[in-house]
Amino acid sequence: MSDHAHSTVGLAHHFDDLEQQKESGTLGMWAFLITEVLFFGGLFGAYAVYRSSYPDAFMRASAQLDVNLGGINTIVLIVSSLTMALAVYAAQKGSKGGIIAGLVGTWVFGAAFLVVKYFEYKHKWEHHLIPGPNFLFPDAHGVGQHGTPEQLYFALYFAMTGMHAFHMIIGLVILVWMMKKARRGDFTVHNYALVENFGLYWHFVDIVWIFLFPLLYLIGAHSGTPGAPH
Amino acid sequence: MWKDLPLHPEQASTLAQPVDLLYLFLVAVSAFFALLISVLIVVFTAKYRKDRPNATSAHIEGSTLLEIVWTGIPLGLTMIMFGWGAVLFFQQARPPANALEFTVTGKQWMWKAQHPTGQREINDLHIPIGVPCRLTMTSEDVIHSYFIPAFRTKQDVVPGRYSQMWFEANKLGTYDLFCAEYCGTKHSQMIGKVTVLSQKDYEVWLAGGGSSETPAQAGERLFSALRCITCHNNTAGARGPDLAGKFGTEALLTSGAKVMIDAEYVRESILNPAAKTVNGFQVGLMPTYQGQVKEDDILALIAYLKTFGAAKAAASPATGNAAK
Amino acid sequence: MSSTHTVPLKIYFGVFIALCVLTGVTVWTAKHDYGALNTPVALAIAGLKASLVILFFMHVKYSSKLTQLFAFAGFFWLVLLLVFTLQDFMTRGMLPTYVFKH
Amino acid sequence: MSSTVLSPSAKASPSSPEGERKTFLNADYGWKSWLFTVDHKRIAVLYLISIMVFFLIGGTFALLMRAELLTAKGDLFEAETYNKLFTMHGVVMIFFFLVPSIPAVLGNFLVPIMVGTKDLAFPKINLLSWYIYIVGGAATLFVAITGGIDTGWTFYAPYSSTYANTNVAGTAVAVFITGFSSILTGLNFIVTIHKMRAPGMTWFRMPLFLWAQYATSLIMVLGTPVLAITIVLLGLERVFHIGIFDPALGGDPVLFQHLFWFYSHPAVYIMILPGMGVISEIIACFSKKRMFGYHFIAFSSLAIAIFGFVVWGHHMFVSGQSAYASFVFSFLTMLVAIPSAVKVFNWTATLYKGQVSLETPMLYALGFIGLFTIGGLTGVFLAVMGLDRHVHDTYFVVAHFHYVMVGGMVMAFMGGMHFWWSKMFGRKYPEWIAQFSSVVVFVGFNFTFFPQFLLGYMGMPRRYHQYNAEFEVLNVLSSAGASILGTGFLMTICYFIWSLKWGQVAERNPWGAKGLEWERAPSPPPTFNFEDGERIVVTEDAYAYTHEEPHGGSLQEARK
Repeated sequence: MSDHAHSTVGLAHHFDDLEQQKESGTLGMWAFLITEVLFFGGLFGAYAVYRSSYPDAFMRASAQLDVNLGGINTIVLIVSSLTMALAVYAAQKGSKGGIIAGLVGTWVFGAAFLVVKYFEYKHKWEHHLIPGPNFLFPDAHGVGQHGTPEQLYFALYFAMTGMHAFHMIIGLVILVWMMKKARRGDFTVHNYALVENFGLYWHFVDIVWIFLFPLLYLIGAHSGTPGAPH
Repeated sequence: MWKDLPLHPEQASTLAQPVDLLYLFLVAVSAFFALLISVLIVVFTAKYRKDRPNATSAHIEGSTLLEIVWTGIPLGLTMIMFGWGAVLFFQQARPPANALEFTVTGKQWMWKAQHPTGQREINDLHIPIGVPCRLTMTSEDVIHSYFIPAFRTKQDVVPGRYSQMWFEANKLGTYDLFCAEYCGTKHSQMIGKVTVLSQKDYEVWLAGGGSSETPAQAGERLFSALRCITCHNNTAGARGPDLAGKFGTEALLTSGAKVMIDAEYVRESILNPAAKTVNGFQVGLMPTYQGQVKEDDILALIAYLKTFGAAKAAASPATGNAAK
Repeated sequence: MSSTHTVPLKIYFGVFIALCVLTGVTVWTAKHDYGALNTPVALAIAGLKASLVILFFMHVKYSSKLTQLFAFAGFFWLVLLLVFTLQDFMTRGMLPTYVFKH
Repeated sequence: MSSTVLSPSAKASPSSPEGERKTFLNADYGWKSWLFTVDHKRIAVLYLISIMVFFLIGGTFALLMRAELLTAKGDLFEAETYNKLFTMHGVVMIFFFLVPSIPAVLGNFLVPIMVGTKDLAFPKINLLSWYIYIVGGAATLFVAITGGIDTGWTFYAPYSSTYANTNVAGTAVAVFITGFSSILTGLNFIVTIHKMRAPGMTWFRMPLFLWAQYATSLIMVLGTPVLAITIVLLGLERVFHIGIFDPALGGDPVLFQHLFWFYSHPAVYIMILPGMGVISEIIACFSKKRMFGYHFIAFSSLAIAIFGFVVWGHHMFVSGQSAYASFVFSFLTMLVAIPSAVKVFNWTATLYKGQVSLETPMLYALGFIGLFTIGGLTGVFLAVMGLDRHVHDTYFVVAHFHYVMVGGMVMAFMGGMHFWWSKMFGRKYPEWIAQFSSVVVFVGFNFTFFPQFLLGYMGMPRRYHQYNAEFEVLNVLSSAGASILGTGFLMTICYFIWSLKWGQVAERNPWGAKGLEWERAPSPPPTFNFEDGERIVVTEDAYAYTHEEPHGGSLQEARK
């Protein structure tokens, strides 16, 4: 035991070695990500069906979104993905400071994304674009209408972005925990699977947004219909 | 007791016998394989029992030839079943062109039906023998399913859209009508009877049915009463497209897509006018009639629009392709 | 397999720049109307971006065949879900089941 | 199995002075040692107890339904009560018994032992999955006690989303939660089978039970999340009325059916595939013979798992789905029937020139083959479009899926429990009474469900609280059969419990079976499954009951 101590720190009893443990963890993470793909997949399926049923209504509804805010948020999320990748890089190199810097950067940009999202949601709230009894979508006369197909767009908008934001909030919580572990020096060159697997999760959340952005924000952008009221 | 136990419901439509024939084919195939497997199990179990003298197990890895055989034969049989079933399904799905048009509306927990000549009945349907009948169906609340075992057909009745079924009865009598899709507390009481009458008796029945107007006439009345006609007319600068002779044709939308003007589209346009607006007209100008018209009214309007087209086409044969 | 493959920093930054550029491209293309191609173009760009993230940020390019298979399987099943659901909605009325005319 | 490791008798076994061997059962005492255990075998026992509770609850609902259906009139319960009974029966049996039964009990117990390792890859996640199951189960019981739900287990919108007055939201939460238990179990098995196999345990040396568990796990991981999000959407629709499935707001109720069946059809294979794995083990053991066509059975499991995902539309032929989509789904359904047929033929062929004995597990296994054959063939009836238009939503469907679920899956579960009972608890069940009760179950089952095929073709719709008088004779038969079936199950539960204390102490390998769990693990196994410090090395194919004759070369090839 003593001469293998360096390679068995953090090894669970039922694994033969750290390599098997790490590979198992990575594979488990990927299997989990598959479930995430299909979890969002149901929403994408509903989106595809209603988008094909109501293309015009979806265009009009989509034009209520602010492409600039969505674009900024896309960049913000890409930056956070980069910092996350750098944290994994630092972990591979055994740089404790690098890990912490990467995680903090990821947290800050992740939080920034949610702040922007908050303002977007607030705007929808003020303009009666929350699906439900108070939903009103302006018709040709500017009169708010209930129960239009545009409401379906917003139902999906909130379900998809809400589910995405929920994943980000969970990610931010885990990031805080990981920062503590990193400060304690829990991650070593041999044992950083947690950083790597969380990185997979974070990048996945980024990928979801990469698809949400064009589907939700951009489909109405060319139509020339008035954009989001400011 | 067993003599009284029928194994299939009466065959009372033209498609009942073909369905039973297909059923018997599948029963025969299934019985053959179930018996084959059972017999093999019994024989092997008896012949190769462990306590037989000098019992040993042979080392057998398998047999690719056998695998091919018992993959190929079931595959061939299921393909026959699939093809046969598909052909039958399309026959069940595609009504003859000369069918009588009934409309059916399901609601918790009753079936409302209307005859082409306007007579209405609840939980009953009287139809003439030997005439194809087409049912255009929708629901006012949840999903129901119109099921007539003696005709070997059923179709879900879905709120928000039209589904369709047809049959041609070929035996006089009264047959069960069930709701087959679970629809709430009194699902099992959403039942009724379909009565097949001779054509003469059907005429008599219709005469006693007390109808004041046909669906098309009702639709014409509604077309004015709901003020559809104030926008949908053929005057220059009309705010909505002229609807005469349009049913069954294609329309160009503001989005550039084309849509077939059929029952579904008319229905959607009444309830969600902004969803698919015809090119050249303002999106969102027409108010929604959601909540102001009942399913029966919409069906009547559709019936009217069909005749509206046909009347115009008959009047001016030069543009006769407007109505199909 | 080697459990650790360190991706050079310049690849990370290169991918990052590519992702930013592609974000700009997708916004720019969205301002123009390509008719029926609007959605395919937007999805193609998004797919390209996602592939970059998967291959480099998520190290799939350097991972075992098994991981690559898993990564592929998730998206493949998503496609199954979408294709087989949409085949219904896209073909409603293709056979004259629900068309109410004559 | 021959191996490089010493046999247990030659090894200093870690027995206490009194001679009581340490097993996973007596390794530790007290409720904490059970509720906080991460030992896969203890978790399997926890699962066994909890799923049996749900089986009894679901079974009680079923018997109450059959009591109501004894007469044509709806005279025993109110219609709404009856509707709640069949809904709760479906929800409890499917989500809390059938889906977890074999994977979470037998799979949890056997997968690590069969691959030759100490535990599943993620022991804590395994325990978490049980807790999630319990929370979901508690939520379901809470719903049942506080008024129940009457939508049918399929939760079809818009009835469930808008019209039902019962506790749809609570049930949705319960099912949503339970789904994660299933996902975590599947994930654990996949990683364990990929990464934890002992040296020498190649893919094609794995027992077919593992292949079946692997295929099942794929479905759990790929399908369950779609059910989860569908239920989230249903809950949102129900609570906030946002229009996703409400036609009045532009939504489409048929979309719900697509999303629902994307999970729930493959879920049928979650329920039956592990049973097929169990049957393979039993047939090989009680024929004392290598499985006929091992590779074909193994790959047919994968084929079922994969093809099973693209056939869901056969539940929707009359739903308003496009005829074209129905055509495609019907065709693909025919293809998924083939691997099941291949399995049945291979099992039967395995008996040929073997040494067949008819202990209780084998009786259940042979019963399974017969009943599953009927269940599978009648499934083809439903996949044939022109015929489904008549039999859809009738008792024909009810009979069909009970032949697969009870005649298949429950028979396999019973067979598996009898087969591995002595391994799990170190005691034997009483053989004669077990054989008798297996016959009772078989007879009771057929009396219950065969008449329902006839009822279905006659046109009796399912979920009917009262029905036409001409259906009464067959319904009486069915209800009588249900009471026989229930008696058989109760007998089984009684003697199993009895045997825990008074059963004959079991030796390591009472059946003379092949496989790591029989040859290398004591009964019951110690906490880390094999004797101290023993590292399993596998040198043989599965089911090495017979030895290769000289002319064959496949074993050498397998050893490469």
